[in-house]
Amino acid sequence: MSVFIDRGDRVLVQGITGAEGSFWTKHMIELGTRVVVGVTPGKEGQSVEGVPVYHTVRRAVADVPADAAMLFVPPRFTKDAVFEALDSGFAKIVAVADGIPLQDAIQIRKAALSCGARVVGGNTSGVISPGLAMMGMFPYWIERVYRPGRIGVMTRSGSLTNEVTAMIVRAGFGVSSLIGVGGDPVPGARFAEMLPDFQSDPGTDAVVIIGELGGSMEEEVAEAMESGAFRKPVVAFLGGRTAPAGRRMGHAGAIVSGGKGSVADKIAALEKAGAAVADRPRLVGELLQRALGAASRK
Amino acid sequence: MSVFIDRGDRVLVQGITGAEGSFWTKHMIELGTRVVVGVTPGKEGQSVEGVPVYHTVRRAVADVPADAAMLFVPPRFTKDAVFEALDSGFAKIVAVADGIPLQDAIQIRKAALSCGARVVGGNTSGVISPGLAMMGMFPYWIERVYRPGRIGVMTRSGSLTNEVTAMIVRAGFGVSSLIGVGGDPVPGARFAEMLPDFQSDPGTDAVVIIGELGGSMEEEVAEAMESGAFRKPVVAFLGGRTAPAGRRMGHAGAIVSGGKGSVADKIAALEKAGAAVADRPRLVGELLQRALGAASRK
Amino acid sequence: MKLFEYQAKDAFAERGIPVPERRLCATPEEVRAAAAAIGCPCVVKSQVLRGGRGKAGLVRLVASPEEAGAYGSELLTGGLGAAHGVRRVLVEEAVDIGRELYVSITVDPLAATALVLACAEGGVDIEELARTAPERILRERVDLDVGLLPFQARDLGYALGLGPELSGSFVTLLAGLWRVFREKDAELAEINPLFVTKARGDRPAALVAGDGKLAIDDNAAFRQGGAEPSREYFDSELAFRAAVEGIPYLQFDGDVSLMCAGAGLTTVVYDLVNYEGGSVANYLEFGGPNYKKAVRAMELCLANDPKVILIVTFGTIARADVMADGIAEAIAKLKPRCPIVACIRGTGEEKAVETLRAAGLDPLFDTEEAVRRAVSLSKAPRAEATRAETTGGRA
Amino acid sequence: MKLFEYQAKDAFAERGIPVPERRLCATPEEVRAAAAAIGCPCVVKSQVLRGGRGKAGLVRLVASPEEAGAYGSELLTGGLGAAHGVRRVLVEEAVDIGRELYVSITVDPLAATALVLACAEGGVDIEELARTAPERILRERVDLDVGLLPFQARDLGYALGLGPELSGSFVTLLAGLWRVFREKDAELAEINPLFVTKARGDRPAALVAGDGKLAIDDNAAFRQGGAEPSREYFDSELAFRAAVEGIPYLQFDGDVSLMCAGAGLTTVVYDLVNYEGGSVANYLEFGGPNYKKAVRAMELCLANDPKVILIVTFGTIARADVMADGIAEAIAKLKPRCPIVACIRGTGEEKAVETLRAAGLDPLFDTEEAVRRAVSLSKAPRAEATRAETTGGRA
Repeated sequence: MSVFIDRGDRVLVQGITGAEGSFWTKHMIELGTRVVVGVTPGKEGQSVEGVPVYHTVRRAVADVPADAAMLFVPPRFTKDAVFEALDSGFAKIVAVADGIPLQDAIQIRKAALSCGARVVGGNTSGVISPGLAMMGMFPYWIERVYRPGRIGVMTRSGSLTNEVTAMIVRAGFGVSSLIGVGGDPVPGARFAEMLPDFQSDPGTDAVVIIGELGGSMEEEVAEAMESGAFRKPVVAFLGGRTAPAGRRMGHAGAIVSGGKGSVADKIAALEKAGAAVADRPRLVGELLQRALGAASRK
Repeated sequence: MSVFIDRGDRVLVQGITGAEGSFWTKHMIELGTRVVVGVTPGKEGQSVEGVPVYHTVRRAVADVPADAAMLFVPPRFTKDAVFEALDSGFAKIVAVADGIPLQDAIQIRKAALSCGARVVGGNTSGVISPGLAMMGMFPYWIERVYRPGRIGVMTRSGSLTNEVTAMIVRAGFGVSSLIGVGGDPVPGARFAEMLPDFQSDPGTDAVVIIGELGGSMEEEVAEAMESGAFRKPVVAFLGGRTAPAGRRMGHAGAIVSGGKGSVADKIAALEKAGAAVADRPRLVGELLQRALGAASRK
Repeated sequence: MKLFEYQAKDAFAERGIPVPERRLCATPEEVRAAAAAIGCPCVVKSQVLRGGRGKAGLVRLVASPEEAGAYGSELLTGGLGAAHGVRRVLVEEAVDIGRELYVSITVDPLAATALVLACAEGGVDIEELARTAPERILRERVDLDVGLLPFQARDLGYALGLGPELSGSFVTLLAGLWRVFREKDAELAEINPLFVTKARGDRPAALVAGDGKLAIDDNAAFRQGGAEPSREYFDSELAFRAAVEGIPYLQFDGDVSLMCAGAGLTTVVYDLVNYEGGSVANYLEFGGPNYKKAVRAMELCLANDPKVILIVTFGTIARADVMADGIAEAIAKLKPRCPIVACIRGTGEEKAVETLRAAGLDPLFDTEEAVRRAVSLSKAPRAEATRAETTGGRA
Repeated sequence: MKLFEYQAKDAFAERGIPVPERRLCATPEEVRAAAAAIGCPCVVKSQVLRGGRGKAGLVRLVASPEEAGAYGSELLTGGLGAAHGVRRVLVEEAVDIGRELYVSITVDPLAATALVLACAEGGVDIEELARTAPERILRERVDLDVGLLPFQARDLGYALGLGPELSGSFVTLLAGLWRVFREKDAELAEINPLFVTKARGDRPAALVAGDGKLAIDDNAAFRQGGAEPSREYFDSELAFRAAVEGIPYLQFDGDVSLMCAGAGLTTVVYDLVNYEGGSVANYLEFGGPNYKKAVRAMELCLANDPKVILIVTFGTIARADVMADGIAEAIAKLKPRCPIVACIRGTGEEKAVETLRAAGLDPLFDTEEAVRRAVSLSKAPRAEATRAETTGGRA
């Protein structure tokens, strides 16, 4: 079992002939992902790693049915590519582009919500279920980082992901599924929206969230825990505790806070809801050991 | 029983202080309609026929709950007024304005569909259930035209409505509910969308539709009859049989035909589906007598 | 309101749609000079609102400025042009045509979206094609708020059989046509034919709008800078005068002049006149916002010198008594020499009846009866009609 | 990117939002002349991007052109201005203030809409108010595609306690602010305070934008005519140079210069340096699109004369081997005199390790270990650090 993507899902790749698209298509297939068809306007008739390429998504799915769309498309074209995938009925879409205009991101998320689809990203490495399949760009071949296991991971940060999963593995665990919701202020899918999948996934014992300054996604996780909607142990890693107020460090998420979103607020909300919060990557492993020990004693 | 409006519905009137708004509010109340609150920006604190007036719909419904919104608002402001009513959750809206911009009308209908609301109009006299209540502008006091009875009526034409209902009454029948969907090319609600209400209304024995050149609303009624979704007798009146091709007579509906919409097409479709079609107002009464005779013989 | 080709092409060009080089001309000399400037062969196109200009001889490929000037004379000062009301002529570079496509944007009333129609065969009558071979028309719905998305245009481009380069151009062109549609509040924005030029040497094939049709929504005039109606948009002087008054009017050439209220009722009266063997002189809607304009309406009717004027209304807001007052005033002012049949009902009809009787009319209450009487009067010799007039317009 | 007040007000004025009469000045003489032209009393406002200008003495109501000129000197040529990086000054007519309101448009990431915020008390710190008295902030969600509808603005206007006249003005003003938000691809468009002027004689009360804040989305620069970053938007020369390179950079004044990949990881390394008792000289993200810019990044770091450079990455697309190559090149070119701690992992890390060793470094694999080593080096006397440099940068 896995969350979002497994070996049964037929994946369409938009932007498959580009440098990133073809490189990661090769790796997705090597991991075991069922990439069945690709799209790049103007390149119909070519193939990438044996995968046939079409001009448009409609032409592609008319010949080759697919379940999930993986977008290697530049940020300025991502809105169009997401709408193209939604138009063909895709309910699982991953967009990795870093630099999607904010107002495009709003329209992407709105369209996804109104179609009942999940759009993961942008500004993400994507999603992976180690040992099974991935939609995105993960160095799954580094064993000390992507060992298969029973810990779900959700992250707003690409660069912290490897750092934290390495600590999960070092503590003796592995990863069931990892969802990179992305570092943009308006991600297509939010932590709390993915929680039901982790709750119902028998392959996941606990979830690690890698949060950040700004926004309210961590608070929404706390709400889901308090309401009882999510009942598995949660370990949260939150960086930026010492960040000076009012300075914008990296990801744009922080600016759209509306008076909320400080790391201290997030930690308070999560701890109140029963999550264990780490402020160093190494602690994530230790807190997982404690949480799962406690859970198994129940 | 009635369709759309009856004495239980609490009606909010937008544009209540205008000349038409106040005149017809008086008549709606005199017929028995439960007009509870009105809206005209800048006029909060006034009252019309004892009905309190507010600046905005939200302010009105915060004080006085209502179920249906009646819009006496100029065409250029109708889109805003409809969205304002939808925003406050109204699912029954009547907009009488004649001259709503076409692209506004598209947006009105789209919003109505996505809210699951019914917007009747524009370019209509509204809806009436003679003897009970009305939202709109009908000379209900003319007995030979608006006698209560058991015939449902739907019409695209304001001016033909009185003409045809007079013939229904002359033939010994009366009207259960009349819905003026309006003469615009993009009405908010369409004939076929109102049929389920007439089907389930125990007070309606048959439905008369007053159609027109252009568009496909009559064909949609035929489809509903053929699919079995609508099973009561239908008498259709269709004017414009001798209209010269390519000339635009009156209502704009005809231009958006896309190769369909001739009166001959409509008559063929309706007759094939089992409707009786009249090309003179007088025949409507006769065909009703025949249809209901036949129905009662079943 | 339909715009002329030259206006549509200006709107296209402003929004990046490729159109041929062109000049608008009002005199034969301008036509000659334009042909010389643009280079020959070039195309001389009458600016009229009717379709089928080619078949009517109103468009011609000319080989020289002299031929252009001569043809310009036929159109702008000669009988051919006069017969079709030609007032202006567009001189346009000749396009080296490889293929012709069709594309337009209109609305889908059922789905409540805009609708892009495209067809790999251009120059066609799209309504005819929709009837006979609907599968050859590509349809793409566009949410009015979200707007046309590039992928939609791209998919259409490939479906039209355009290659990667031209599909890219098609995306840009359709984005421009979308802006025309939205910004001009269009009911219809159409390019038919849309030319694909032949590739020549190092100049690749390209898209060019061969013709342009743009119908603007009159209801949106208030936000479109609302131009006054201009004579050139109308078939006849009377239709133009009616439009200035805001009165819906169509010119016919029969005997019964209609002065009725409401589009539906007027159309039905038109039918009934025909059913009864009569013929219509004009269609005129004297209702809605115009119900107080009886004098102007009757003036328009009388300009046709009809055998009879037939007034049928059944008004609510357009109150019967107010209309009757207007009719009485019109009779007093205009002293019509033809008989008038009046069937005026609705709000205030009791008072209306009195007014009409006072004005010498014999008001009826049944539409069909009124039509029968009008048709019968229209078939009577003028003498009888004149007699009726001497009795104060009583029919 | 935040724009200056004068730029925000220009964008407002172009879209029909009432703003005070104003002139932008770069010299004290211009300030004096502007004050004379506009009339005194008037307001002289430093154009800096920081908030709290009033408290910092960077805005002043002046009574005469002379006072304006003198204050202009303080700001444009004197110590006060220099301390805050003032380069331009806005001279603005004084508004006869009746009330102050707050209004802004930003986004609601959860609902995926735009969000209008309004408050009957202007001049406030809205983030502070959101925390302490959220019920005093009015919120109106706006669908980005549908746009702001007049009824939404009208309802806000009445809720702010504006009467019929001013509510009408508010509808127009907010429509203008909506256009600013959409057309400028804004992250935030804010008017704070929004003045309601006092009614005076026959001049009724009116709305005027007292201040303007406009933050533009850098990601949308490609469709915004994409201006190059300009020095005036940045606190420091280094921050400006980093922005020109597209490298995220923040200036601090500690000892450890961060040269890390990814916002999340860099922030955590910042935390860890603080947890371990060290201090940060600068925050620099050398990853994503910049992972091949090691030389430029290290140049920026060295400009701070740090005690140590700490490089931490865990890259996938930003390949470890490519980054290592860049670092080796940078060391060879720039010959850093301070020690370098490198912890470079991810795609191609085996090759990266070889490269770093060849460059004289001692690569680590654990972030916390790397931070501890860097902090410890940062506390060592310079002498030791210099020794490290003589061994080829080995830490």
